[in-house]
Amino acid sequence: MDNEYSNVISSIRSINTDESSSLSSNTNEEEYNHHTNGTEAYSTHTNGHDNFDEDEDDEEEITPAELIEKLQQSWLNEKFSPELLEHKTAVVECIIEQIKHMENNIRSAKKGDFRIAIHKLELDRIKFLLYSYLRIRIKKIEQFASSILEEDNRRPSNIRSKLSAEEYAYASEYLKNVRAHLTASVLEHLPSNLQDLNEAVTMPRPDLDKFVFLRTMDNIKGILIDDMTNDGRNEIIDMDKGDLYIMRYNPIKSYVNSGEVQLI
Amino acid sequence: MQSDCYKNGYFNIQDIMASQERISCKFEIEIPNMGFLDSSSHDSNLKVGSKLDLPYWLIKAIYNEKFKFVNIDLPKWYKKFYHDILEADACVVDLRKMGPYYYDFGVLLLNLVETDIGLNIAKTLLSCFRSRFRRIMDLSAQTDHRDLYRAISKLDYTETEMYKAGQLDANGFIRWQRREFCKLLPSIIVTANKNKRKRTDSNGD
Amino acid sequence: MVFIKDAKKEFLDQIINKRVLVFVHLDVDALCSWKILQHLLHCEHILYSVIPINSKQALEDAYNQHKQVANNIILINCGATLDLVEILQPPEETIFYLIDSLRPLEVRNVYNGIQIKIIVLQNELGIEQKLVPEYEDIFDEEEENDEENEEEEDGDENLDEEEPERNRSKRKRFDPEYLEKMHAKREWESKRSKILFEYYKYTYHRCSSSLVLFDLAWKSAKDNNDLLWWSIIGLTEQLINCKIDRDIYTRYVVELNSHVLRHNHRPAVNALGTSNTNPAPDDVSINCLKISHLDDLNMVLLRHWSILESIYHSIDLACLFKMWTNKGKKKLNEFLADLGLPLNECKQKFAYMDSSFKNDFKMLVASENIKEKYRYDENFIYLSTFIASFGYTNKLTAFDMAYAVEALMENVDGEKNLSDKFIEALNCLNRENLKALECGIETAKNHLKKIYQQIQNFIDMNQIVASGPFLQVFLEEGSNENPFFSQIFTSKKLARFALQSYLALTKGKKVRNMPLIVCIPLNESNTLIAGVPPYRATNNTENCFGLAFDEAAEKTKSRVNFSYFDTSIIEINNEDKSKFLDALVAVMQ
Amino acid sequence: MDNEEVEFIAENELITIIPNFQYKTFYLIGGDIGPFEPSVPTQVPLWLAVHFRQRQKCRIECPSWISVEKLEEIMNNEKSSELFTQMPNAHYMEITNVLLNCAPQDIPRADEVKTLIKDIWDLRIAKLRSSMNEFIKSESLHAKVNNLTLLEINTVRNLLTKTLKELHNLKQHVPVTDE
Repeated sequence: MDNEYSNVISSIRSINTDESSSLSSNTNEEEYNHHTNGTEAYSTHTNGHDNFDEDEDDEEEITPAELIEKLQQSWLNEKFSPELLEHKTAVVECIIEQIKHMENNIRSAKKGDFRIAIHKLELDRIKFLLYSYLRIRIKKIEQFASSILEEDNRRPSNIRSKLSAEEYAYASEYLKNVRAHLTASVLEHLPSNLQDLNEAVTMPRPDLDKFVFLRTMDNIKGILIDDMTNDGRNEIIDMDKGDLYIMRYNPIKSYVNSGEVQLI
Repeated sequence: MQSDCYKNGYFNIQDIMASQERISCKFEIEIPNMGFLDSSSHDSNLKVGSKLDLPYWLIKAIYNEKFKFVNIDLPKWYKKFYHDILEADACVVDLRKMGPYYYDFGVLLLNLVETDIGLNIAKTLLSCFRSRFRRIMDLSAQTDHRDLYRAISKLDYTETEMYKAGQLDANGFIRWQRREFCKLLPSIIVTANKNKRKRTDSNGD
Repeated sequence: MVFIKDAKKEFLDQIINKRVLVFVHLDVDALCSWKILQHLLHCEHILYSVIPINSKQALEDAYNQHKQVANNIILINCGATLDLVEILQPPEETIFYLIDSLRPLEVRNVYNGIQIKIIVLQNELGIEQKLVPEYEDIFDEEEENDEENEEEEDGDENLDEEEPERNRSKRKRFDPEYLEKMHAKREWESKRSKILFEYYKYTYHRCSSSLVLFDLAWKSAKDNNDLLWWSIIGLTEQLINCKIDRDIYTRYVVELNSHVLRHNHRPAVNALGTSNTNPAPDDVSINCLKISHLDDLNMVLLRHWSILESIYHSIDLACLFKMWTNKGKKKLNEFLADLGLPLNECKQKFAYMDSSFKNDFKMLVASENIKEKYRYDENFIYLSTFIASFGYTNKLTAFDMAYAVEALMENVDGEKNLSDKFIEALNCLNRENLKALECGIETAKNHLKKIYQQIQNFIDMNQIVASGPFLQVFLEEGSNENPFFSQIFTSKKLARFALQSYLALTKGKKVRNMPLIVCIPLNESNTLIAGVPPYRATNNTENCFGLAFDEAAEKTKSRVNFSYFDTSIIEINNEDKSKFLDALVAVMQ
Repeated sequence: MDNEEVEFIAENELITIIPNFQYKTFYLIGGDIGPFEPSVPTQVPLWLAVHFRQRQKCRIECPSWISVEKLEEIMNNEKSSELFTQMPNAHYMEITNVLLNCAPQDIPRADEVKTLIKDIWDLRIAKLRSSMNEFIKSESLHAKVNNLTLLEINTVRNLLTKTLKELHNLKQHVPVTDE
């Protein structure tokens, strides 16, 4: 039975890159056969910036272990940043694929197999990460539905939307229901001139001045901070690799998306 | 500052309550048929010089540099006299008595007052907040808040929020150390209608 | 022969990926073995469901209810003496694994190779097999299959009532070869029934099932200190309920001691096991279980109440001083005075006595002059047992634990059903749950008080009366203690104490080796009768009442319900109680 | 963020165990777990080590830094240095807590280790609180907090972020120069 089990598992390693996700961990067959034991996952080359833009389909392998690492990082970022970050579609889809493979692999394995409990345990951990990540995003969408959608409509066509397809559908659906509910329950009974929801003022917006802890992943020069007092006196600081900081979210907003800064 | 007076959003209760605070002000001009506001006079319109306590949001909506229809009299907590007290030792002052929203209302007041008095208020608020922080941090580290009641009653609304956040951290750590998250407790719904289930059990067997 | 050779391979590995149904009898030894088995099942991720059982009827109902759940069924301390295949009519593929200390094993169980597997200690496999009669002289191949048969064996000779009915067949024609075959058959039959009679004559106990399971855990390298502690408690309970006698107990204690040293290689606790004056810098943290061997005083729950109370309620000492008479009480005070213990010290809780008395109390008790003055010897006053310390709580001996768990199991106040008692007793066993343990010890204390009080009544109104071959004692109708005394082990304990105290107080030689029967009215319609073997200092564990009750019931056709696994306890209808007892006298003659 | 989630992250740390069973490599998504030989130490993530330890399939080899001498040394530098010193492991508190709970027998002198860890923790938290106080009193609204572990951050996160938020609100109306 064991050999049958191992070639099933090797199918996980060589996930064929179907059209949806450019990210693939297709460590080819023969690399897998010479057992590289020890716990360091095989280090296939990954370029520094893991940009997962869909359109140009560069083949850059990333091992499942790094995949989980990325998921954990984006989970932490999403958890601490006040605003909705960019959706890591590639990572999420690849993780889902891995889980599916592992699950039908467990189903096919012999019932009393000693490894099943361990694989299940690991699957539960990864699922927890994934579900928590998606749940946090949905919570934010519900909180700032109108401002997210408004921003999404305003964005120029070449930048990717922050929301995944399903999230976009959910957000618009949610916003429609909230508006319908507010009008039905209150606004209808008010005199006509007050019936406008005037979302410009009342729309809840993410509070970008929230303070966050962060760790810099590599040296960053010239971050503008403290542009508070209106007489334009602001401070520029540099941060070197591996430092821990606590500061407002606003100054480092762009660095989080690009991965130079990791929220803790 | 696009909606400075609505700090964390339009529907934030704390802001709404803060802007409810009343300010006593003397009317500079006469306002036709608003006499009903001033209970002391029976005249239909509001005469010059009548003194009224108006809530902040009303004044904010109408009042601006050009149209000073009232003369604002600062609440006594924000006057010079109290600034010296706070300067002396902020920790013992009972901020809750001075209006539960001392800081928030103080910030809101800055919009109505001239810059120099405003600056003074803002500076006092800042130093008072800073000096009281240590006490709040130490208070919140104690997990049993029953015997702290006397100390907590001196905090204003914002400080109580900070105290609660500190409590959250402290309790979270204690619960983690006692590994209470390992115990899976039945959800309330189950325990709530436990007796109902028992009845079905009893007539079951 | 279907004893399991290697428990790990043939038992544990068989049920690895299957669902398992476990029936556990309600006694401390079974509870301890269940805790050990549960740990093993957890290690192997085996799905299980456990059901507490206290009578044969309960076993049948539970089995029928949960039949389809699993076809691997484990029975702990129940069912080994029943013909399971006959009673439960299991489907073909169900397999029963029996772990039971009660002997004699049902012959059909032993020889049913396919469906029933009996697990015993590996090194006792040989002895067990020799105990069971040979296959040939019980089952006769051609007799099973050829259906012709002649007259029934004589009634009383045939012992177990489930003997398959001989189907009647018409008599064959006479011819010499057939006659000669008939003669051989009859002679074989009588030999067979004699063997079976001899085999079923006495019910007795062998190695405790918790020890068997600990051995299994040890062989599969899954044993740890907790499992060892539970198997010690299981063994101690066997001694408390006189299932095994002292020398077998000491043999097993020596065996367990090797495991204890292996798991807790640390300096032994000091003599009295109370305070470890200079705590050796052992490296294990304080909140792990530490077990060590100790020769403790034969005084029940000594560390949990005063010396006086402890002596009152430990049966051997009470009989030694004849505590129920005033003379006895005076003798006890004199004994304590000899030991140099002021009376108010003895009335104080043992834990709070000042340490000077406490420490040398143990040595004093065994000093020479005291011993011959009160005529008792070393192994009367000392009992080798184990003591466990966990965290900063006070130390517990295996006896305290066994008493506490049993008290919780047989606790009558508060209408708790079987499974509540089962769970409560299990909680008391795991060491984190000190609250349950305290409550168990408290319950044990007032159980002992109740029994002492009842014995006092027996002696005062000398209700214990010798009638023919055995002594007899009746509890009066409707006393509110009856439900308490009608529990299985409490009734046996009451009977044993009554017998021992009676012997201590009366001179008569003839009465020396008489068994005793206690009759406890259950409700208006029937009473519980429990029989206890005659009290002999050494081996008083063999109980012949099982057989005797059988025959008496058959003779008098009285409505008797043999629902308990321990055949020496039966429930009988009130009307035919006297008729039954007379028949019993006849049988026992 | 709950402390349980911090512990969840800590459970990915690698730890050496001594298995008592024999099994070939198996391929988890998070990496390959080495072949198991009885009494041959191998590295596994902490969550797996605890899983095996509870099934009595292995003994946990105590990490090198969980020893009385090493911890005393850490304690002393922590006392002497003004700033936070570098901890031997980013999740030192969680790992010792998990190990002490599930396998106290595997850690030599477990009681002393427990007290030492608690002392180090209390020392750092006290230092953290006094530095928080100075930070609030200081002018700037950002600070470098090197060598702080995630659990320490988590125990002050709520209080510190909320306080700084309020401070930031108040400061918006006071030009820094006139302080």
